[in-house]
Amino acid sequence: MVSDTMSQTVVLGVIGSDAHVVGITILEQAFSAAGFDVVNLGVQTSQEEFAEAAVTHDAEAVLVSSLYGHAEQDCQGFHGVLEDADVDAVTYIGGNLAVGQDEFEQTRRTFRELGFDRVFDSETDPEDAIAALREDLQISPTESERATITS
Amino acid sequence: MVSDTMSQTVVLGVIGSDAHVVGITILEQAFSAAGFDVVNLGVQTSQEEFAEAAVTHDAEAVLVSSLYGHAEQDCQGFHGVLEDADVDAVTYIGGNLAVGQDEFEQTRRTFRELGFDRVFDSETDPEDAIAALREDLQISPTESERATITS
Amino acid sequence: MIRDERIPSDELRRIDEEIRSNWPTGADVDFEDAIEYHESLPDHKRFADVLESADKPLLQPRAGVPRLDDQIELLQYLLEEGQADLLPTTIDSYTRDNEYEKAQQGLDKALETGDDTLNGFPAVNHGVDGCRELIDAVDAPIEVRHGTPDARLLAAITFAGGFQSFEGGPISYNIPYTKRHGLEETIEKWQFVDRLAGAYTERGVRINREPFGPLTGTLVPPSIAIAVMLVEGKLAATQGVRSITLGYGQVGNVVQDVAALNALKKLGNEYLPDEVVVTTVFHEWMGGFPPDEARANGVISLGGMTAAIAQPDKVITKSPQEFQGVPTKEANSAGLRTTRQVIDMAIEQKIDIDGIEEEQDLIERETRCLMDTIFEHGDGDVVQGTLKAFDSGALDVPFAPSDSARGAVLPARDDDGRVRIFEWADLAMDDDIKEIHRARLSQRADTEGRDQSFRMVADDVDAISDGKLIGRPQGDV
Amino acid sequence: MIRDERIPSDELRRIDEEIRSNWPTGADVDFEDAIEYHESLPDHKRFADVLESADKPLLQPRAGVPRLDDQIELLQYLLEEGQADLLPTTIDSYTRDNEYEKAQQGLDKALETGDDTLNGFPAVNHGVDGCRELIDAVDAPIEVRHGTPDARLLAAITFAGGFQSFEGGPISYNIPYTKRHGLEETIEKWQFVDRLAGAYTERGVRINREPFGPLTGTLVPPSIAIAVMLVEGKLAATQGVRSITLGYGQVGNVVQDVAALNALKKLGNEYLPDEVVVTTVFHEWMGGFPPDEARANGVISLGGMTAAIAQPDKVITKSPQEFQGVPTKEANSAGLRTTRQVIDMAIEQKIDIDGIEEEQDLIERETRCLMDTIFEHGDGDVVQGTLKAFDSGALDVPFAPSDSARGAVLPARDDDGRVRIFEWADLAMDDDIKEIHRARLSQRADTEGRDQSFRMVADDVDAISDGKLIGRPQGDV
Repeated sequence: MVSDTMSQTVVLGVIGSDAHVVGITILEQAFSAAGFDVVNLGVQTSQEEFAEAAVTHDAEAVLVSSLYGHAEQDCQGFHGVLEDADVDAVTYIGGNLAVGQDEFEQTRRTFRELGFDRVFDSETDPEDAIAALREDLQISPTESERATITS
Repeated sequence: MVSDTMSQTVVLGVIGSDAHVVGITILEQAFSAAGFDVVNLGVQTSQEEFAEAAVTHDAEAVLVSSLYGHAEQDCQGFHGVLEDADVDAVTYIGGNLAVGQDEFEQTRRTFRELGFDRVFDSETDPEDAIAALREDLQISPTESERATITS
Repeated sequence: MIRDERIPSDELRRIDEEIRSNWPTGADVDFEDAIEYHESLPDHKRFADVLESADKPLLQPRAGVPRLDDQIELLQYLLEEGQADLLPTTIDSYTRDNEYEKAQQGLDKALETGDDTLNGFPAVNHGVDGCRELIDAVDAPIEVRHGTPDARLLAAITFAGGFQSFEGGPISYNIPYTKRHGLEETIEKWQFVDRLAGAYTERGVRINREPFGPLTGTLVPPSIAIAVMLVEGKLAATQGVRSITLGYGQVGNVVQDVAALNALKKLGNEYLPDEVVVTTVFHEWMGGFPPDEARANGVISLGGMTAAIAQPDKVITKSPQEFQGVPTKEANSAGLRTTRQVIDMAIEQKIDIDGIEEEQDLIERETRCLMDTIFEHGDGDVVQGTLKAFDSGALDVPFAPSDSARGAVLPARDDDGRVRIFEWADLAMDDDIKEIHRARLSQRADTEGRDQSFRMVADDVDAISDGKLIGRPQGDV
Repeated sequence: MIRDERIPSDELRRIDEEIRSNWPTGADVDFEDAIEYHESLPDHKRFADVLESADKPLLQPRAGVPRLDDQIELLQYLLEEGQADLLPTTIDSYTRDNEYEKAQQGLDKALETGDDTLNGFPAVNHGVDGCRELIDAVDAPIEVRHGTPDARLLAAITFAGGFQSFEGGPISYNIPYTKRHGLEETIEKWQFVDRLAGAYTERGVRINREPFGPLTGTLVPPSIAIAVMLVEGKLAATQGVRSITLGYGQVGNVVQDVAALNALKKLGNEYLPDEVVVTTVFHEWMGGFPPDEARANGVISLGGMTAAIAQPDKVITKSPQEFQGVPTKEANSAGLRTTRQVIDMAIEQKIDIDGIEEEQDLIERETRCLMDTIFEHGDGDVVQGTLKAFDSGALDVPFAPSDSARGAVLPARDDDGRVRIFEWADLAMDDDIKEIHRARLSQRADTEGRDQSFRMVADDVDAISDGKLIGRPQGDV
């Protein structure tokens, strides 16, 4: 599954006390298949655990998932924690980020202000997140990936 | 199916422009099985057709069915028509006698005032109508009927 | 003497002119202009093509309101929110009785007050232009559904108005709907309707015709329904119809329903001429519904499950508000989506149930008995055969209000819930088949510890609305 | 080292006293008094007896609110309006985390404001008397449903409070529910729960125990679910439980679901000791529901249809509002009645579907592989075997949030919609079985013109909520 491009490491986890595991399981598979080295911290991951893993694995990206509607509280101060640990990674968040049916643009603004580089809703395909990360890390897709995407 | 008691004739039909046939088909079967001679006029029967059949067959009872909610209009003047034709039969009406969910007691009163001897709702078992008619005509059930009823 | 023969062109023209003079809007019908209009329609509004090329069952609800703009809005809603594949326009009762004056009064009042003073869309009164406005506004094929014994003017106007599918037939829109229309009369009138559809067909505009399969909607034994479908299909084919959708109404036993739909398809292709494209339509339960939307959803879903297994070309859906009469558009859409979900979840599964072939074989043998008696009664002519077979009782429909059918046959469910015949009266059926039915009903009687009697019939009629399939004795028997 | 051995009486007493001191209401538990209370209950409130003597599937919803009077009213409503046969009392999340102080705050606030500040009934806080008030007030058997890794105090109080059925188990209430509770820890704690149920059982009060079959509720391959059920059933039996209801969650393929329920029943009777009465429970679809009540009714009905064919002893129903979380009592009742209607219409029909035996055979062979590996890992001891097999990945549950399971196995549907294993990781399975799965998934890949990949998994997870069974590629691939 690992592609022959230079491997970049992404740290993946569900923040707070959220136990929704399906999304990150699929993300793990998708990012692995796309050639990334994936460190999956699983559900109920604390801000500190994210930071620690990012340092240990020298991660290029930290991908945070949240599906139970309390993402905003769970992410307060998260970028401070990352900074304190000298983590200099791209940060994404995705999932059901707000309880109720707020406009997503409002939600996006909120999480951008918290410091995330990109914000995705729960309908996002893993491919979109991968394409975005490739752009942000300036990686071009491999031959085989291109073939898959256009087939 | 005919019992060995003296046969009594009942005239049966759906009044007005109502085309609901299932109820009277089952009533026809039930009254025949109970030993009555049944003249089934079918659906969309006019007041005059009821009177004419009652005279022709010298009926002991006229059973009127209505299921489409317009029974009250359809039965206005019905007992006058029967009287004019010299019909002296017991008259019953049954079915969905009013549109909407009026109290059935109110409906019963309305149709009693129109001249019907008994008024039944759509949940009535044929057996109940048969038992009522036996009482009104002072017929006792046959041996075999009793056996069926108590089995 | 009326026979199963194609109406000659000059006779077609004569009747056409005569019936079009019955109401002012008839004058606006122009055949050449109509052909041109149909040719202008996009592919996805061509009913026969859409239906015949579908790769899974298409869903169609029932719906009709008096005002044109309301009807447009209703159909657009059912298309968008209900995700219907095919749409209906149900015609009002006055039009069904050819009372166009009363329909006009109802329509005028509806336009004035905004109330739905009619129980359907008075297409004759809306005329050719009104119909075309509807066809233009709604982005799916639309069928005319009604229940009209004499539907000649309705057909002339709706065909010219751009509708490409028309429900009904001389038996199926007579026997279950009306007491006094003679069968000979309705056959003659439907020969015209079919002949007119055939005239369009000849010009490349294939009008789809759909005999009404459920008949009285009350425990109709499959072979009786299928025999009527075959007769009406044959009559339509004789007049030049080339797209025929044979119908069948769910009885609720999955094996029997799948077997019946299989038999309908097979016998349809066998009995109808090769040049006819035969499709099938399955009606979700047409009998009494539970007075409870939750339970009604269960009934609807069992229909969806059956459709997923039998895969008819089309399914006519019911709504959870069936019990209370005409549903809201929301409930109508809900019925569509519930059916869709069940079908889409089940249709890719291989679900081969034991016993379907045997049941299908039985239904086919029964149907052949009925078709044979029709051919014999008519000395080979289907029209005469049908008239005489109904007259003798050799052909019959249970619970038929019409004076044209004896209505003496009585059905009851067997111990498995399949509809059998309890009272044969004079129905033409081989003795060994009667014996099979008798044995099945006797098995049920044993299970229930009671004699076979009309009580079973009465109990079965109410069973589904009471929450069961089979009308078992309740409490102490 | 923890093993599958019965907790000695003195140890039982020691733990019992210890855990009862964790919260004030623990002091009110008196075993002899509890036995007397259970003996006073009428026959129709004895859970095990009612369940085991039923002649068709009994229906049970999910329901729990914080206040006692509200819970009584809710259960009475579900009994009367929903016609439930068995009732639940679902426990709140704080109690599941043993946070009785927080549960008390929530309950106090609920009593003060009338709002439902907890997502369930805090039975520990209500104490023995509160539970008995509920049992007395509601005229049907009631089960405790929760999701608590350490349910010892909850069991002590609810058993003494008159509940005679208790859901959960050391694996099924750990792996899908929590990240960090060790499996060894939860096994030890559930041994106490089972031992306590066994103590009641010895005295003639049979407490029914129900391992939670659906596990993560997300495309769990039947054999994995069944193996977990057999382990938990065996552990409970060792502690003296004699009424065990093994669970299974619908995957949506009728053949596979019926086969799985058959296999569950058969293997349950085979693997569990003779003195245990084994019953089965079928959970309507536990994965994502369509965000549309009409479509949700279709999903629920397919569950009802499956239950009518497989005839489990009990069905846990879903509501049409599943998508949005906790349903209103009306929607909860509607789910019960929709299920009831489908079951009652279909259950008397003989519906034997081809291929069920082959699928059942495959499921049994897979389950035996997993059971064999457990016995081997533990040198014959089920507890050690389970711990070591999960540790090695020889036993695994897909989408498990727990650190105690690898969660490395990934399922995907085959071309018929049956759940197969796409990624085996280290799951102990014979090669010929793996080959069967591979071939089935390859067939699907061919149909869809794409490679087998995690995309299938992702598409399948969302498929039913999107209106289909199988997550086929949409539009241009």
